[in-house]
Amino acid sequence: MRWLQRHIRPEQIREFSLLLLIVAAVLIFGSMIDGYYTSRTFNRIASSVAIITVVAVGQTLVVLTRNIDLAVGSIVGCTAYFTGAQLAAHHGLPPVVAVLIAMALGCAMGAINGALVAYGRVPSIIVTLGSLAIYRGILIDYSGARTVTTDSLPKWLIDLPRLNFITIGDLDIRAMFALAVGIVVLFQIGTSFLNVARRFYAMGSNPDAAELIGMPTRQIVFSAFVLSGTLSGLAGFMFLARFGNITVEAARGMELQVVAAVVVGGVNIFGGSGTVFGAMLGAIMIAILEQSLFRLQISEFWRDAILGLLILMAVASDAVILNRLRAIWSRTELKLVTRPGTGAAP
Amino acid sequence: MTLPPILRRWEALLLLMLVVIAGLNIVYSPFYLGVGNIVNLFQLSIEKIIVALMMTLIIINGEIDLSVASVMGLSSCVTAYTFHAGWPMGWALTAGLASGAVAGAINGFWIAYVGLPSLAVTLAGLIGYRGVARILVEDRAYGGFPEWFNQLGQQPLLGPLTFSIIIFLAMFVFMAVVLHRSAAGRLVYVMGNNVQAARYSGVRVKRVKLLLFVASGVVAALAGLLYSARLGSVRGDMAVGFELDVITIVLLGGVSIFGGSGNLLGVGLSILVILNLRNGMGLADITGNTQTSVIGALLILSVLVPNMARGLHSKLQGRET
Amino acid sequence: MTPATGQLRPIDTAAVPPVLEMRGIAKRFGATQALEDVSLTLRPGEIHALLGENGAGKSTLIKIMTGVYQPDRGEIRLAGKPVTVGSAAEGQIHGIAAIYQEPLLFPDLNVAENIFVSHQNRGAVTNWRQMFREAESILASLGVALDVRSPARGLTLAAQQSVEIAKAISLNVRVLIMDEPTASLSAHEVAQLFRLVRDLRSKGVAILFVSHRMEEVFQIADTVTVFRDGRLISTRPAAEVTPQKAIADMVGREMGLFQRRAAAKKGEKLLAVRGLARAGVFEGVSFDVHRGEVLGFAGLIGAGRTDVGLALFGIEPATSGTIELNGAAHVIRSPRQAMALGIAYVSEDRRQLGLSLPMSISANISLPVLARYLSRLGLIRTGEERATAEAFRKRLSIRTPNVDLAVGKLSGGNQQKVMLSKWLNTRPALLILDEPTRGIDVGAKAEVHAMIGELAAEGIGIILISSDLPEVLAMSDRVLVMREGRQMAILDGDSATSQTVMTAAMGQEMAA
Amino acid sequence: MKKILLATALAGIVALLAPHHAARAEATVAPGASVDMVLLPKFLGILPFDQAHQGAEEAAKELKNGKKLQYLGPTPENSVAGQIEIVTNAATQGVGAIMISNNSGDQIVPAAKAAKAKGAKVVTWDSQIPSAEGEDVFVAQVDFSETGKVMADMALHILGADGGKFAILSASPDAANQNAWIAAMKDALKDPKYSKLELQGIVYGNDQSETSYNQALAMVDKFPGMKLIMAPTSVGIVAAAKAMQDEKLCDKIKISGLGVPSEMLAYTKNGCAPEFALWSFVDLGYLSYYTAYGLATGAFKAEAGTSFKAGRMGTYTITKDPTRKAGLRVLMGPFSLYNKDNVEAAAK
Repeated sequence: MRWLQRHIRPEQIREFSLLLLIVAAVLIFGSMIDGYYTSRTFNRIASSVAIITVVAVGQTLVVLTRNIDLAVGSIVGCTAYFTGAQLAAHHGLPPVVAVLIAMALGCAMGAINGALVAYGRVPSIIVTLGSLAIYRGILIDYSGARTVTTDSLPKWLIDLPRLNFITIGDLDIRAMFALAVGIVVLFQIGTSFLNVARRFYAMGSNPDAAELIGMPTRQIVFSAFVLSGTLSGLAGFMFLARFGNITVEAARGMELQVVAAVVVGGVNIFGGSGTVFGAMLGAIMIAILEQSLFRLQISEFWRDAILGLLILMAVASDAVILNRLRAIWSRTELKLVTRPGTGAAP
Repeated sequence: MTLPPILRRWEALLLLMLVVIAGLNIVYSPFYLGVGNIVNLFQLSIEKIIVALMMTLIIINGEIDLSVASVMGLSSCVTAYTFHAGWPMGWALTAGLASGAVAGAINGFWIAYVGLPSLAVTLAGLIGYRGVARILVEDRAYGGFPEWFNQLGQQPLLGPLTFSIIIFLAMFVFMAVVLHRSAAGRLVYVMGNNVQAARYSGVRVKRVKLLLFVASGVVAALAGLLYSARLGSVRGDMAVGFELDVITIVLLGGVSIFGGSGNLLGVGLSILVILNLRNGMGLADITGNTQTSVIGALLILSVLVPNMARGLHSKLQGRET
Repeated sequence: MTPATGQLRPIDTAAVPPVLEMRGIAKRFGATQALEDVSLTLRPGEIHALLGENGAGKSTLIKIMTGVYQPDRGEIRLAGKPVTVGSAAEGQIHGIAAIYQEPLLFPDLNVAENIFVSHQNRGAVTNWRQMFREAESILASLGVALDVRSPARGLTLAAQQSVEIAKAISLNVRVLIMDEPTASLSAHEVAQLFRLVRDLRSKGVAILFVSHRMEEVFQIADTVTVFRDGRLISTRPAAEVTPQKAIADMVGREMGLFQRRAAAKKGEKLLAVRGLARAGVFEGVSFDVHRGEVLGFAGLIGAGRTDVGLALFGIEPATSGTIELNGAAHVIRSPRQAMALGIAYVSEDRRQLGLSLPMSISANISLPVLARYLSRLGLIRTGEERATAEAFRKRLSIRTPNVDLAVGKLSGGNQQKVMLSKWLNTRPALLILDEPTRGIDVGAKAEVHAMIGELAAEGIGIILISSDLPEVLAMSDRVLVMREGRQMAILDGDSATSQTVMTAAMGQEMAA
Repeated sequence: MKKILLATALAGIVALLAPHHAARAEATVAPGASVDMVLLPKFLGILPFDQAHQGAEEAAKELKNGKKLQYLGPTPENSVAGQIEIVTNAATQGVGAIMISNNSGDQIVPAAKAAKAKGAKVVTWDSQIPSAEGEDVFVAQVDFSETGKVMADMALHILGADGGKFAILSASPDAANQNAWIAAMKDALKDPKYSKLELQGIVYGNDQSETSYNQALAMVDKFPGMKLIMAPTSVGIVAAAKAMQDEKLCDKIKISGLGVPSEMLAYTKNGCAPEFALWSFVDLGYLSYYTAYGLATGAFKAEAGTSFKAGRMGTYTITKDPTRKAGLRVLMGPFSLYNKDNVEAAAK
């Protein structure tokens, strides 16, 4: 027990508990739905998770710094549409360039948000509530009500969602899912080991202290928004590839899905703690609930009510478990501290 | 920071915006000053601004309620469903209000007694309560309410004022008194500033928080019923997405999203600013997406410009901030 | 306490070239001249105490040294060369670090990372294994047993302080500024801290030490500088100063250290506690409090004194044992109930647990008994509220232009007086004071002490929880000593000395 | 866009849908009047509504209206409240006619009534006011009960004589026209002719591409044995087709419904969506404008039996709306059915 307590923190157990919840959910649904354990179920969940996850990674960084980015849905929609329009007009555009266009556009939109929050000192919820409306408004005007259609897009893009990264037995791991997982791994490692990225945690944990020890707090917040925008841009590209038909409505309301994933994934909404891996688990949890509920033979109209309930349960059980663990941990810590200097006391 | 104190006040800025917008409206639209138009200006957003009053208290308390629009839908659907199941209208309306109280109590329980973040709980409520409304009405639309109900929502009751507008005005006064003069209002602020200090002062913080969310549910339910009366019929998508407009109004009113500060005067002015802006743009034939973009920009600029002015000012004073 | 250990190793400060020189520093904020022509010299291996009341300019000087503020005039020389310290980061590069009264840790980062987080050149990648190892070895050298992997959230103030010191050590500082580092430490912890500080001194670090506790200053300092009203009043070797002299410099007049409170007439029994316990936190606490009596609670930080207070006040209710008030048994489950029984608890943490800083003085004072100020319609009678606040302002001489001012704008001492007013306003029979003088200056401290005496004389029973041992000894009729959640002894006024209390607090059982 | 009438088994039905010709004297619409007119789509940013706008502008030019046509719409998330606001503001400004593609069901009624009380003519197009209150006339693109038959016929045609299971992917549960069409289809299915067709359920994609796409995929799992997805929404049908194509399910599950040829081209050609239907939104806008202009200038009244000439589209008659309990309609028609033979030409 002591060893466990030394090496595993409650925060890690939180992710583990979410993982357990996911396994439990899969087992429960598996017993209720015929033919649940198929590669198709996996693919459904994996592909619907892929895009949300990429956005949720960016959102996690923003939330870590005690901010929130509600503009992500609009950024995904704008980049999907704009990149789609460019590809429709210039079929010869190399894939890499298309991805870069999407990311650059997302980056620019994120940078505007970030500049307003970090340097304009406007609370992030106000900035992103505003830019949520503004970006969408610009898209509606820019689009001229046209829809980007699948057949106007180059073939490589249309085939992208079906591209397999690797096939294990029955299981096709699609490239887009692999990409999302890759990004999670990259950012998980980055936020664990890169000193620059650890600043997101420090900044969100205690902004005053961060300022006092000379961290560039504004730059940190700014870069969180830029990364969130850039990842949303990448997600916009993935969105374009997956859905092909992009209207001005694209990804409307995605911000709520993303925030839900981040919250269920155990990222503290008040900053400072949580991981991108947790956010991905949150996205997976919600996708499993959504996809599985649909397949149960219940009315279409019951889904939202049950989904709301399950999200609440996920958050609540997670919080209760975590509180218990924290209490156990801090009790032992208290004992440690009440005997300060046991090692060297005279 | 040696700006004249009056200009430092958020409310002064809002008042200035209001004067400019109203001035432009008067100059550019001959229809603006009509009594009918002024009534319409309120009437078209009346439910949102009623909910905004209660949301002000919730945000000052340091919480947020994202589920209000879904509760509006829920109460409408409960009322419509029970009415069509043969209940008398009075009981159906009571059921609608009760559904709001229950929804608010559920939110409040998880937030106050279990300690979950309100953002997460009410996000689940946003999805879940809408879901319950959907279960009740499915793809149907319910109309055929008693004539008095529809008239209450649509016809003037007192002079040019409709029932909803009277409710709003009464609630505004009531909320202003509650928030700024009553013990309850004091506790809302104290808890928003420092919930621990409140607890250590013997404030029953859990109970206050629970009651606030119940009140929020009831007010949202009331607004939903007023909305049904105004529209004369009920569907499952009643008031979808209203929460963003409501929160926008409150934040533009100078209420800090972190709780503890803000007042109803600011929110009242913010309501007037947004309503007049929308009305003016509507009369100028400016479409929906431009309207929301303009309000989005206004929201950002209203915080950014004073910030920059302050920054510039202190730079001119030769001091670092 | 013998204020002599600091002078055991006198050094010839003039012989060593200074590491840091501040020359003619001035700083103005709006209408306030925070610092005027201040010159201060720190030498390697010197512990330099900085004394002054709150608002005397100590904090501003520290912030200029660490690069948080820029001086309007004057220069800073480091090892003889003029430098500008543009930011805290630059300060660190120059080898200047500060430890504050309230440690500035990152609660979500673990202990090790907190120690190394401000290292500018720790490379791009965190080597956790190495970091844990180094953190452990630094903490071990400090004689502190802390889990370096645990997040800083939930650490006690003393533990946080140790982390801050470890941080400074890891930075290889040349100048270490300690701004009231002992304010939240108990005597034992202070002793341990001083061992560390002397250790640093022998390594040639210059230490600027700010404290309100006079006996500590004279225990450890080599040089004493006194500030008043933004000016440097005197800098003298510690051996040439007495506490009385220093205080005279600070306040501009002579003043005694702690006046021993004249014992009030003991009234009838007010509170009887028997076998009180809260599972896993404290147990077996039994004591009486009489009207007009001050019962001191002494012990180390974390010994469970505050927890007993919280149990009596119903915040963290006791799980077993009995509480009798005026002869009637009560089970106290909530602060409201405790207040109804006439118990008031003045928290140790006025910023987090005590006051609503952005709200007015009068609103804070009326908060616990708001019901008293309601009209028949349920509205607050603000006039009456203000009148109450005015009365307390006079009675406790709270220094403020008016009672509508936000509490957050007051100095620490005045905030503490507002806290006291707030709870006196509940007209308590039993007043629990938890660290009532932590972090406030000498003048305010004396005022609070006088107030305690007055209240006891009025017949209020007082429980005084304090880590400031001389304070407990001077103020209390009897002293209850706790250690690791258990009651060790109750010492009578005469038998309570620093010797006996410390012995009990360190774990030697004694007969009560 | 070119319409092609198919001379298939549907020819008979299509004939029924053709314009009714003058029973009474035909009113002529005089150009040159100055009438403020507002064209109100369900929301902005969707192609069919822009096509309708284009048609209305064409009519405005022909009729030499001295006032500019206002094309005003709400944003999609604010459609109901936005439509009510626009109608109310238009009434305040005293416009002559408002043309509404109603997304608000009967909830628009009070606002529409108020507008009528202020003297505006209220013409609905594309999507009607279910109770017909507050509405002068509805310009119906096609006969709604026929829509049900057309969808049933397409389903039978695609699935063959043996029939099979199918499910519907609709817009939102609150879309009045979609609900009317689905109800009509359920009615039509009672005909023994369609006895082999089994409707498994209705699912909603909220007229959002991604939701519709995900719903279409989920339908595959939810409805075992499903052979066809019928999507009476231009957004849903494309999304469903793409979903089936992406999952390589086009052999097993076909797509049909109402769609825009330019968006459906690829799927019709590769066999994912062998057959679908639509009408011309340009014409719908054109006809709506003529109707509203005629009513507002007093050229004719909104009464059953009135005929009028609508420019290039010929003569139309106002009749009682047989698909609603009350209300008048102008029936445009006809359906155009698209398959791999004609879709390419229509997509141009």
